[in-house]
Amino acid sequence: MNPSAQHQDAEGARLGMWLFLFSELLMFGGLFVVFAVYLQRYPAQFADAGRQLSLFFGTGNTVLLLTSSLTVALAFEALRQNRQRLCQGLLGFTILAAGLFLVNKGLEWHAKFQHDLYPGSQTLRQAPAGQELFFGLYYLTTGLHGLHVIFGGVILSWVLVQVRQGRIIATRPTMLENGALYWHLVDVIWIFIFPLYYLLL
Amino acid sequence: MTPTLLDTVEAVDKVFLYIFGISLVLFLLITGVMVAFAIRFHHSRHPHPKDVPSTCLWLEITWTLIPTLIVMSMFWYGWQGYLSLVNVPPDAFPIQAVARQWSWSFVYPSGRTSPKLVVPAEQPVRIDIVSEDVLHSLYIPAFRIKKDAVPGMTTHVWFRAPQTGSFDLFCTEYCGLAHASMITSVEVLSAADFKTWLQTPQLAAGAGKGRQLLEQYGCLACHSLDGGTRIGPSFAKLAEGEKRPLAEGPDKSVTVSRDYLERSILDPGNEIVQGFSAVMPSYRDKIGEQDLQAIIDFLLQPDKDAAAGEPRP
Amino acid sequence: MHNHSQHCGAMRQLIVIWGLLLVLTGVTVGISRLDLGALNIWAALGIATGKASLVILFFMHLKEEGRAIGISLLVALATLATFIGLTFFDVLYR
Amino acid sequence: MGKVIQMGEYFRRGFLEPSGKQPALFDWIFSTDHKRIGLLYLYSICTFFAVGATIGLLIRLELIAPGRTIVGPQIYNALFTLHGVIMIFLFIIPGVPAAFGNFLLPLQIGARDVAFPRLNLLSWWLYIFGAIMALSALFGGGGAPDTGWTFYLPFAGETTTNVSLAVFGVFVLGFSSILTGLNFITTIHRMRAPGMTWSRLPLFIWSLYATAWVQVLATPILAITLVLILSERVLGLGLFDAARGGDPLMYQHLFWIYSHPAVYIMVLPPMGVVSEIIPVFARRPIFGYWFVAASSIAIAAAGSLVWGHHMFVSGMSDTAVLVFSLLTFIVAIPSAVKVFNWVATLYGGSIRLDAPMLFALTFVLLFSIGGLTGLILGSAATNVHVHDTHFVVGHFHYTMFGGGGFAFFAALHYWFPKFFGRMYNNRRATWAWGTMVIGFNLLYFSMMVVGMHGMPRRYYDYLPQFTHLNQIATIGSWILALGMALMAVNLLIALRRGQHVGANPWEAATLEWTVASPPPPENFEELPQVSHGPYDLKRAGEA
Ligand code: HEA
Ligand code: HEA
Ligand code: HEC
Ligand code: CUA
Ligand SMILES: [Cu+2]
Repeated sequence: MNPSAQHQDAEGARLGMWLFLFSELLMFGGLFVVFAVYLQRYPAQFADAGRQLSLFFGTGNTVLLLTSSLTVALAFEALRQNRQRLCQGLLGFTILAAGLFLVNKGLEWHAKFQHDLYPGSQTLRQAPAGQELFFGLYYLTTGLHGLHVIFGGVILSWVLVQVRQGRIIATRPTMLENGALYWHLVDVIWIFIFPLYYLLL
Repeated sequence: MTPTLLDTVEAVDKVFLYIFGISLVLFLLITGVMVAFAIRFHHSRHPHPKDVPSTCLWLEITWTLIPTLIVMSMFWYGWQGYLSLVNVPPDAFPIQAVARQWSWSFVYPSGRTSPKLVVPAEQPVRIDIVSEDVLHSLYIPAFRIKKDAVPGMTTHVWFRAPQTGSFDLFCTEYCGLAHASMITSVEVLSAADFKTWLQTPQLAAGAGKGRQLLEQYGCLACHSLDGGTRIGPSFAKLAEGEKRPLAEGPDKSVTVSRDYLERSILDPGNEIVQGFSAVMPSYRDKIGEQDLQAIIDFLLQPDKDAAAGEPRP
Repeated sequence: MHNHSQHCGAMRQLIVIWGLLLVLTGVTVGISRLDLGALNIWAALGIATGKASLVILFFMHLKEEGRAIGISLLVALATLATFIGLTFFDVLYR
Repeated sequence: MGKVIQMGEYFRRGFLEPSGKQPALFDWIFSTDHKRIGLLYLYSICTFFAVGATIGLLIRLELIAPGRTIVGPQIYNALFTLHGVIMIFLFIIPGVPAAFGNFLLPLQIGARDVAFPRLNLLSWWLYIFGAIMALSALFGGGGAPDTGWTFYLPFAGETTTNVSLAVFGVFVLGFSSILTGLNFITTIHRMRAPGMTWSRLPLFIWSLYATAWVQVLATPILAITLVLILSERVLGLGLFDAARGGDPLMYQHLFWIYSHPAVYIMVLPPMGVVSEIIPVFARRPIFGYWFVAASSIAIAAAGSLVWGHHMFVSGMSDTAVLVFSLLTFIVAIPSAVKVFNWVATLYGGSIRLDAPMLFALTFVLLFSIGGLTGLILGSAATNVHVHDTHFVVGHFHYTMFGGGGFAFFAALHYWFPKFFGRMYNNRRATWAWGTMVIGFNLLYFSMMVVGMHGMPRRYYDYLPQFTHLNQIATIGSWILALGMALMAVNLLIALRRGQHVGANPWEAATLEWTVASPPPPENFEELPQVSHGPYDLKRAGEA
């Protein structure tokens, strides 16, 4: 008898994951509280600042994340259907999308830095207060989100390895399922970041 | 009765007595019943538990509803009292309080400034509070008033002192090293005395001016004039040509000169005097050139305490 | 167990949802280019909520979960909403 | 030892026995057994508590007379900051839930472990890691943090002390707390033994359940708040800097959105402990089971809405003062319901005043004092006078120490025989209790009075008129320390030499008393089939 016998409870594992996602949601929620307050205080300056973000990168990344969200959901479906190769391919694509998202984000930040738009930069110091606050929040929020993308990518890579090694299978899909849930959360949060930061008028 | 007709002390104390009275009765009741049960039903006296029901809807409803009513009355009474504290009587005399690490200065409509809060008796005064650096809080226990000084905001309190006297004024929002010494006093003068005080011109020229500026800019919170060491070195012994050992090393030192004093005030992060730490804020952009020169003039004077003229109340 | 056509149905459903999400993304970009005043932000948030609901219900299979998770999701969202709401009692009336 | 351990033998060995396969220390710090993790928490929490309490004594010593007594302002400011951080984040928040909750949750619901044993171990490691990080802030170059446990900006953004390190440590501690919370919720939902319906759940479990929700939903706000402090210090974003358009009050909102609910993380599990102990020692089922259970949920819910009462004089809008004052009073109602039901449980009982019961009843009294003074703070008018004075300090020591702390000691005395299979000396425990009660009230009651007279908190120096009361408080702190030392010695002796006890020394009816003391590694040889409520004392010892 093994004293630390693993307790297999797929539904319990999912419940735990959801609870974790709630806490992630509230963590970003704290940033949204601050955003809401400052948006209310400086609507025009927030809009001015928002216009300086690149709609191209924003929309592109949105499409990328939505698609990767689809592929990871499909990967789970494929696993359920015992189509291991398809599952691996879809997972691979998702991870690739995560990477691409980060590359885009990097390019976008780089461009901003080029335009002297970063915390404490000369331009921002001279800009109206609301713009500086906007960019402060922008870097913080997208930075934190970017960290989640990295974590998500790492988790999914690990899941991919486990699928390859046959440790995640149709009857024991929990790891893939929870990894996918995490990835969807990253997507859901971006769904809110996108209009709030990129589409202000 | 409009709430503003109450004095601040009355407004707070009535609510306090109300809540405290009810709480005391409830507490004694609960303790009494608990102790009584513990004695009456102690196992030595009552070896077998009674078989009484262990739930009773009516009781539960009663002891939910009654506390609800009690606390709602407490809330409402407290809110009324609070309104008295924030609704300033229209005839209140306006004074501005400037908080900074770690001193207060009070600015009067006439432009006169004072490190103590001087107010007339019997007349309501309104104090508008601002902060130059971090959070502080203006607290006068005798009048039950308190409000934070928040950078970027003006907050206010009001009170009416019924008679002349001297009362404590504290900073109650933690603001760093010398938070505990950010204390001054309220001096309540009779209406006539207050009028005279207001009109007495502040020492305007010469040495008196320098000393007054030190007060105004809060230097004296950290520097004494009598040789005592506070957060910073005393100004008493400061004299041209003197050597100052610096914290950087045993052999580093600097000679006191106009230039050094200017650097010390505008750029205090460098050339830290031995035995002290770099906590002095920079006064660049805060002190005008004229005032700066006046301060330095004063600091280089040999006998500062005498030169400063008599201290005000 | 499910049979094969059900499985294909599941995948097709996911793809349809994805299509919807892309359409909604287009809509939200489009609307943001119109000047609706204060409505803009509410429209943006409304659409975002719709998109998030799609992801949560279908991609994250909330539809198939028991009640516990659904209810607790609502609790979490309500909590966040009250945090924001109560903060505005200060911010709006200061 | 043979390769195959007989099942029966395996279940006769308590979980404390070493496995013999690796160094004993590894047996513990890598164990996923919830009981061992519970004890790991217990030991670490007690250690940090001893450190925090010693700092408390130093604070009191400095305050014995006006002026500088033993330390100067810089060190004093660091002392109360550290005292606050240790007591809040290392002692009272994890105190009852992580130590006793971990040990008892699976036992009380009839499970073999928590839902995620490895995550549980990770929580403990994060706790230790965060604690070390927060404490190492003491020694770094900048000097110990001097912000108070509230880390108010803008000061916390400007001070040159090691605030960032401490803040990061607290961030890690927050994670540990979230993981414990989600583990408990999942366990309670998924792992109850057959027959353990929600209406048969012990009230301690109900309180843990309510607490866990607060941990999961409020702690993330603390995390982001700390990130914001770091971003202010490291990146200079200026989000709360008035000169750059930010709003310093927003920081306070964020901080209290977590930290007020946190006070219910501190007090709900203790309330659960008291709800377990009172029925057992009164030999009566708890009065109004459903109301006590529901009030835990109500406190957790309403308690999440009142944070603004820490900001009545902060410059917040008057409308917000109105709303938050109203909501604050609402929290008092479920607390009152709990107190009345506890007292009613005593009626008609056959009361034994053993040490756990004494501590539990003292909890009720001290918490009542703390709570009732909370009403004075919650009322907008009176708050203005006493805010940030020693009155508040008195209030929160009554609730946290008189409430949380005394319940922690009650739990320690109640479950000690279950944890270790040995009993302490009850007479000595009673003496310790009496000394502590006297010292405690001398200490904190004088603090409240001196606060009413207007002595501000976080003052290392004070005006002469406050001297007498401060001296009484300091003397009280020594009496209290004496009592605590006696208690500690008593328990330590019992650990080694206490009399062996059987499975159910108190004749209680919850499931943990149906297994051996100390319990076997997997708790239940066979999962119990629960057939009665947790306070059905006539069937004590049956499943
Ligand atoms: C365990 C911790 C704990 C608990 C349980 C509480 C409980 C309560 N607290 Fe306290 N509080 C703190 C810990 C706690 N507090 C801390 C740490 C601070 C300061 C933080 C800092 O600034 O550093 C603080 C500060 C604080 C303030 C801000 C003070 C200030 O800085 O200005 C306020 C204001 O409203 C307040 C109110 C309350 C209220 C109304 C309750 C209520 O929940 C109390 C409810 C209980 C009762 C009412 C008593 C029991 C009932 C009866 C005896 C029956 C009869 C009662 C009625 C009929 C009403 N608390
Ligand atoms: C649970 C929380 C908790 C506990 C238990 C305590 C315990 C004590 N605290 Fe508390 N205190 C806080 C939480 C707590 N404190 C907080 C949050 C603050 C605010 C900080 C801030 O402003 O930022 C504060 C602030 C604070 C102040 C105000 C400082 C100021 O504003 O200027 C003072 C002043 O007297 C004080 C004193 C004490 C004392 C004397 C004890 C004593 O009761 C300690 C006595 C106990 C002992 C001496 C124990 C001896 C024990 C042993 C020898 C062995 C133990 C072993 C086992 C248990 C097995 N504390
Ligand atoms: C927050 C406390 C504080 C305040 C307020 C403060 N100082 Fe200082 N000051 C110090 C400290 C500490 C030192 C020693 C360390 C250093 O050299 O920076 C110092 C050093 C000095 C010196 C060099 C003294 C010497 O003996 O060489 C001068 C001159 C000086 N301060 C002037 C002023 C003036 C003028 C003001 C007000 C306009 C002022 N200070 C306000 C804390 C303060
Ligand atoms: Cu200024 Cu405290
Ligand atoms: Cu609170």
